[in-house]
Amino acid sequence: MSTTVIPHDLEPHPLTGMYNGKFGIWLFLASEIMLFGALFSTYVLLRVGAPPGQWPAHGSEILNVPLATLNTAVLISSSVTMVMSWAALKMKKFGSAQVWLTITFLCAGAFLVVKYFEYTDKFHHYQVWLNDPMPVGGHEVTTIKGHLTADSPKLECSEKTGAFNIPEYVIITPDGDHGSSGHGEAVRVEGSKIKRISNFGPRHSPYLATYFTMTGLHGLHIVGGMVVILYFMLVGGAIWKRSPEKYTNRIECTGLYWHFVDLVWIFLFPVLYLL
Amino acid sequence: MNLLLASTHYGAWTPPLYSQHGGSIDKLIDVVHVFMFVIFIPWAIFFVYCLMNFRARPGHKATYTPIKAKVSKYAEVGVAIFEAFLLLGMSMPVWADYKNNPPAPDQRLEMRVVAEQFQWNFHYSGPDGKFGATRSSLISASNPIGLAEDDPASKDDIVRVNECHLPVDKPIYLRLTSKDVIHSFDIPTMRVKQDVIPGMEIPIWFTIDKNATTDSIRPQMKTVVPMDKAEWYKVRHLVAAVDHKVKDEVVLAKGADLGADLTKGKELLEQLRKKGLTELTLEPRNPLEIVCAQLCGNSHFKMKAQVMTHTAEDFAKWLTESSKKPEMQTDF
Amino acid sequence: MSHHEMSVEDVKKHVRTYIAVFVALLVFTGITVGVSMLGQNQGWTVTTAVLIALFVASIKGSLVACYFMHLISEKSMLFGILALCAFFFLVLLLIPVITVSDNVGVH
Amino acid sequence: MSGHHDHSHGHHDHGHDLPFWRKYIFSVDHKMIGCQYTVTALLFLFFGFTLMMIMRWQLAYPGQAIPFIGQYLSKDIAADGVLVGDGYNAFGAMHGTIMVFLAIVPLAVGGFGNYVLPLQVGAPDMAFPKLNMMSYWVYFCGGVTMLTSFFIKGGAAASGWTSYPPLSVFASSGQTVWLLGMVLLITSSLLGSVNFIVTTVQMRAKGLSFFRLPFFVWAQLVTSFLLLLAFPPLEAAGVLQLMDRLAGTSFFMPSGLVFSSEPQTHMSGGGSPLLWQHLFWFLAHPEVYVLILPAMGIVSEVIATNTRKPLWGYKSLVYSVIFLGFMSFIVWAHHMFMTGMGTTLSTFFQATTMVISVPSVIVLTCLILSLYGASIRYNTPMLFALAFLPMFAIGGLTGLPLGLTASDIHLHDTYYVIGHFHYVVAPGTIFAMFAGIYYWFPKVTGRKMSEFLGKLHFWPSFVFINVVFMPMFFQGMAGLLRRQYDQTEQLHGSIAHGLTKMSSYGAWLLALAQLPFIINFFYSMFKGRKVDANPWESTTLEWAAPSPPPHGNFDKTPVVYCGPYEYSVPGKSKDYCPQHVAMEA
Ligand code: HEA
Ligand code: HEA
Ligand code: CUA
Ligand SMILES: [Cu+2]
Repeated sequence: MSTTVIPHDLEPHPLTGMYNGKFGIWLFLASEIMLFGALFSTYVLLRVGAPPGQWPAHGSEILNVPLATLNTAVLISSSVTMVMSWAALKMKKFGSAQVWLTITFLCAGAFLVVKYFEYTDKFHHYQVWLNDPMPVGGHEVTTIKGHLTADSPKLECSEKTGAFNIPEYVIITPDGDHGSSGHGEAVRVEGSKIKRISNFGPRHSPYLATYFTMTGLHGLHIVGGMVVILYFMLVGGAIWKRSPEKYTNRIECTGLYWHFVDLVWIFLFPVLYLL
Repeated sequence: MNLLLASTHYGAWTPPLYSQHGGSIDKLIDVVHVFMFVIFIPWAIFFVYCLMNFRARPGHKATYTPIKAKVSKYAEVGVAIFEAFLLLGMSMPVWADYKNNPPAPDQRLEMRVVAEQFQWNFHYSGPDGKFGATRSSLISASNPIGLAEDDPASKDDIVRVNECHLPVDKPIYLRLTSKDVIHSFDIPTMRVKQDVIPGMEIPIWFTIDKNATTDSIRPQMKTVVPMDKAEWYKVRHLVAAVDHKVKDEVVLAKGADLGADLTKGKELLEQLRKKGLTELTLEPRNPLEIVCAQLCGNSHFKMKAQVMTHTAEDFAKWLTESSKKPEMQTDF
Repeated sequence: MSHHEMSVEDVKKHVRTYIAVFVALLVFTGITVGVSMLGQNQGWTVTTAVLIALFVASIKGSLVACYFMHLISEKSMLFGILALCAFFFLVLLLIPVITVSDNVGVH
Repeated sequence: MSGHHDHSHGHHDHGHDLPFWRKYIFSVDHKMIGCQYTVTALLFLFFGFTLMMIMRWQLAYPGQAIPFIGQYLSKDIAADGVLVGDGYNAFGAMHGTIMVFLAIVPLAVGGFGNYVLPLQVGAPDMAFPKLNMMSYWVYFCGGVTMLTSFFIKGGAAASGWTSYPPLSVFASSGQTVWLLGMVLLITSSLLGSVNFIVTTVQMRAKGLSFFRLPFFVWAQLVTSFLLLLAFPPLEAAGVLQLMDRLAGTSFFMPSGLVFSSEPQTHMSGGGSPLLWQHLFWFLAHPEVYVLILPAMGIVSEVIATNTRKPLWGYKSLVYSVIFLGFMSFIVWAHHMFMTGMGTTLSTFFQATTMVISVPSVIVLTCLILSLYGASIRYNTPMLFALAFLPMFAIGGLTGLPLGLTASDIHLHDTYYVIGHFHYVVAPGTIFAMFAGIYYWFPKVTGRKMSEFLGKLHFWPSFVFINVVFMPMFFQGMAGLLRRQYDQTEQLHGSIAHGLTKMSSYGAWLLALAQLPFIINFFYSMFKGRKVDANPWESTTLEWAAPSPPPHGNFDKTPVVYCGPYEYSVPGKSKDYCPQHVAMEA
C-alpha cells in the first residue's frame, strides 16, 4: 500500500552513523537504563535504610549461587551466539545464522527453566515469626525458617491482604546451619504463638521483594526477546529473500536488545546474589 | 478584597500571625510578590505597547532586523541577581533557622503528635517529663497511641485527641509521627507546616507569641457582618460575640452557635432575618486550628484539631489538673 | 567505522574478538564468585565487597557494550545521548543518598 | 471512539484504495494518527473539565445535590445526588491524571507533534510508522483502562494524581487500574518519543540543518528526550506499587503501620514512602515541562507567522529550551520541601529551581521582543498565542515563592499551588493548543475555521479563565488547602468561601465559552472557507505540502535553502520567503 519511502530505513545517516532502526533501539535502551536505574536505586535505598538483621548479609544465605552462576554463563553464551548469528549474516551465510539464532533461543529457554526452579524452591520454603521466643533445637529463637511437613495444615490466604492467615498450627522442619534443608526435628508451633508466617516469596522481606521484582522484570525482558527471536527463526527466510540487508539489520537490532538484557543480568547477579 | 474574603480579621493576604518565626516567612512572601509585580508590570506595559503600536495596518511594515535590546539582557541579569538575593539572603537563612536550631531540651515543651486517619493524637509527658512507652499491639479506639499502662512513666501522661493545649512564649518541640498514611501538620496562623510520615519521627519547633492566648485573640477577631452577607458557609465556625437584641429581646445570646449543620444553620439565619436582625457581631469559636495539609483519605478535609493557647501559669495548671485524673486520659 | 561496508575479512576478525570476549566474560564471572566467597571468609567490609563486585561487573558490562554491541565503533552523537543518560542514571542513584542523609526526621 | 470519520474528506483526492479500517482506524500515516490523537485527547480534555465542573459544584455548594447529573452518579461517587468524600477525591485524582496524561500530553505531543513535525522536517512520514500506530493504540487502551476504573467496585483511584503511598496502597482496586493504565500510557509515550527523535535527527530534508529547524521541532525534540528518560523511573515505581498492592511487598510500606487500629503484622515493612515521592517527581517535574515546551513551540510558530518578522533570538530560544530540559531533571525535590528536608538538600533544590526559571525568562523575553517592530495580524490563533504570554508569566512568576522553601512553608498544598500551575497549564498550555488548532486547521482540512466564532471563543475564554484561577492565589494566601471536599470545614476555608463561588461560576461560564469552539470545529470541517496550501503566508515546510497533504506528504521532496522565519526580508517582493524556495540573490 505504502509507496512512501522512509529515508535512512536501511542506509546509515551520516550524522549518527546508524540506520533508523538501530538509532531507535539505542534510544529505547537508554530508556531501559533509566528503568533499571530506578530499580537499582530502590535496592540501594531499602538496603541502606534497613534495620540490622532485616536484610541478609549476603544474598547467598537465601539464594542458590551455583545455579545463578550457571545461568550467568548460559546468558553470556547466548549473547555470543546472538552476535555470531549477525556475523554469519554479514558473511551471507543465512543457514548458519539461523542455527546460531536457534541456539540463542535455546539458551534463553534454559535460563528461564533454571529460574523456574529457583523460584519454586523459594515458594516452598517458609519462615515463621513468633510472638515470644521459644526453644528449638536447644536455642531460644524468635523465628524459624524451614519446610512445612506434609501433615502441616494447608495455609490459606486472607482475602483482604493476600497474606497467609495464621493457621491453627504448623509443623515445620527447621533449616540446617547454612540454609540447607532437612536438618533437625520437625517442630509443632501453635497458631497462638505465631505473629506472622510467610514463604520466601516477594512479601517475605524487602530483600526478596527486590529480588523477585528485579529478576521478574528481567525475566519478562528475556521472554520478550525470545518472542522476537522465535519470530525471526520462523519468518527470517522470507525477509532474507526480500532483502538480506534488512534482515541483517533486524538481527543486529535484536542483538543490541539481547546484549542489553545480558548486561543487566551481569549487574543483577553480583548485586542480588553475592552482596 | 476584604469584601470578597469575608469581613473578618482573617485577612486579605496572609492570615494573622501568632508565632515568632512567622514574621520572616511573611516578609519573604511580601518581598517576592513585590518583586513579581516589579517585573510583571513593566513587562505588561511593554507588551500592550507593542500590541497597539505594531498592529498590522495599511502602510505599516514589519522590520526584518531584530531590535538591539540591551534592556533585555539587563532585565534578565537583574532577575537572576534578585533571585539569588531572595535565595541566599532571605529563604535560606529562614529555612536554616527553622530546621537547624532546636530549642534546648530544658527550655522547651516537648510533646509527641501521632497522626492517623482522621485525627490528631497529642501525647504529653506530664509533670514527670517522661513519655510512657507505647506499643502498637495495645492500640485500640480508646487507646489511640497504644500507651502502655504498665510503664510507670505513663502514669501521669496525658493523651488528647483533636485538642491541643500549648503555652505561649515558650519553645514548643513537637515530634511528629503517623500510624498509617502521610498527613501534614499545618497551623496556618503560625506558619508551621510539616509532613507527617509513617515510619519516621520528624521534629519541628516554634514559639507562640507572648500575647497570643486563645482568650485574647478571639475578641480581636470580632467582626460585624451585615445580615445579607451572612451566608451559612462563612459563619459556620463563628459564634455570637455579644447578645444580639431586637427590641430588647435577645434573639441570639453571646456565645451561641450559628449551627454546625447546613440545614439548621440556614434555618437559624432565616429566622434571625425574619425577626429583623440587621447585623451579626461574631467571633471565631476557636481561632486557632491545626489542619491536615496532605490528602489522607475521604475525610482528610475534616481532619483538624483545636489549639488552645495559654499563659505559662494557665498551662501549668492545665497540665497538673489533667494529669491528676488518669481516667481523663482517654476521655474524648 | 560503520558496519555498513564491512568485508568478510573484517567480519572474521570480529568473530575472533567475540570468542575472546566470551572467554573473558566467563573468567570474570568466575572471579566475581571467587572474590565474593573469599570476601565472606575474610569478613571484608560491605563497602569493599560492593566496590569489587561493581568493578568487575563494570568491566564485564563494558566488554559486552563495546564489543557485542559495537559501541566502540559508534559515532559521537550516540555517546552524547548515552552520556546524558548515564548522568541522569547517576542522579537517580543519588535518590537513596538524599533520602537518608539530609532529612531532619529519624527513620 | 468517535473521531475517525471526522477527517474523511481530507483524503479523497488521493485515491489509495485502502479499506476503511486501514485508512481511518489502523492507519500508519502520521497525519491520520495525529488526528486520532487530537480528537481523542480533546474528548478527554472535555471529560476532565466535566469532572472538575462537578467538583466545583461541591466546592461552591458543599453538601447540596448536584443539579442534573447528581442522580445518575454511582453510589461510590454520590449519595442522593450529593458528591461524597471518596467521589470528590476520585474525581480530583482523575481530573489531574486525565488532564496531564490523557489530554494535554497526547494533544501536544501525539497530536501536534505527529501531524506537524514530519511535515516541518520535510519527511514523508515518521521513521517507524507501525510503531507510531501502536503508540496511539496503546495510549487508547491506557485511556479506556483509566475510564473503566470509574465503574469498578470502590470507584476510581482517589489518592491524588500523585498517588502517594501508603494511602494509595491501602486504597480500593481503582488504584490498581490506575497503575495499569499508567504503565500503558508510559509505554505509549516511550514508543512515541523514540519515533520523534529518530525522525528529527535522521529524516530532515536536504539543507535543513539543526539551526534551520522551526522552533516547534526543537521544542518537540527536547520534549521527547524528557519523555524518554524521565518516564521509565515512574514506570519502575508503578511496577513497585503494583507489587505492593498485588503481591504484598513493602517497597513503600514502613514497618509498624497501624491501619484503622489494626497493626499490619502481615507485612514485612521496611519500605520507604519517600521513595515513591522521589521516583514520582523525578518524572513529574520534567512532565510539567512536557506540558509547556510544545506549547511554547506552537506559540512561537504562530507569533513568527503573524508578526511577519523573524523570531527574536532564535538561537537563544533553542539553547534555553535545551538548558530547560536538562535542568528539569534536577529540580524535582522542590515538590517535597515539606517532607522534612534539611538545609543542604533544600539549598540545592531551591537553587536549581531558581536557575531553571532563568531560561523561561529568556524564552518569554525573546517572544515579546519579537513583537517589537512587527506588523501584528490579530487573527484567532494569534490572539490565543498572545494571551499565552502574560498568562504563562503569571503562572511562572508564582512558581518563585513556591520554589523558595521558606515561603513554601506557608503556600505548600494550598490553592496558591493550584493557581500557580493552572495558570501555566490552562490559560497557558490549553490556549497554546487552541492557537495550534486554529493555526493548522487549514493544513489538515483545507478549510479555515470561522474567525467570528473564533473571537467569540477567545474573548470569553480569556476573561473567565482568569475568573476561575485568579481568586486561587488569594485563597492560597489565606491558607486554604487543596484537595478539600468541603473547604468550609475549616475556619480559613469558610472565610474564603466567597472566592470559591466566584471561581466555580467562572468555571461554568468558561465551559459555555467553549461552545463556539465546538461548533466552529465541526462546522468548519465541512463548511469552512476553502483555502490554498499556505493561507497564512508562512515559511515553514508544512505549508509547502498540499492541504491536506497526501500520503507521503510532499508532491516533490523539499530542499531547504534558508532559516525558518524569513519574514519581511528587505528587498523581496513578498513579505515571506518559504524555506523550500531558493532566495533570489
Ligand atoms: C506546565 C507546567 C508547569 C510549569 C511550566 C511550571 C513552572 C515552574 N514551577 Fe511549577 N508546578 C506545576 C506545573 C508547572 N510548573 C504543577 C502541575 C505543580 C503541582 C503538582 C502537584 O503538587 O499536584 C507545580 C508545583 C510547583 C512547586 C511545588 C509547590 C508545592 O507543592 O509546594 C514548585 C516549587 O518550587 C514549582 C515551581 C515552579 C517554577 C519555579 C517554575 C518555573 O519554571 C517558572 C519560570 C517562569 C517564570 C519565572 C516567568 C517568566 C518570565 C517573565 C514574567 C518575564 C519577565 C521577564 C523579564 C522582564 C526579563 N511548581
Ligand atoms: C494539564 C493539566 C490540567 C488542566 C488543563 C486543568 C484544567 C482545569 N483544572 Fe485542574 N488540576 C490538574 C491539572 C489540570 N487542570 C492537576 C494535576 C490537579 C491536581 C489533582 C490532585 O490534586 O491530585 C488539578 C486540580 C484542580 C483543582 C483542585 C481540586 C482540589 O484540590 O480539590 C481545581 C479546582 O478548581 C481544578 C480546576 C481546573 C479547571 C477549572 C480547569 C479548566 O482550565 C479546564 C478548562 C478546559 C477547557 C477550556 C477545555 C475545553 C475543551 C473542550 C471543550 C474540548 C472540545 C472538544 C471537542 C472539539 C471534541 N483543577
Ligand atoms: Cu490527614 Cu489529610
Ligand atoms: Cu516542579
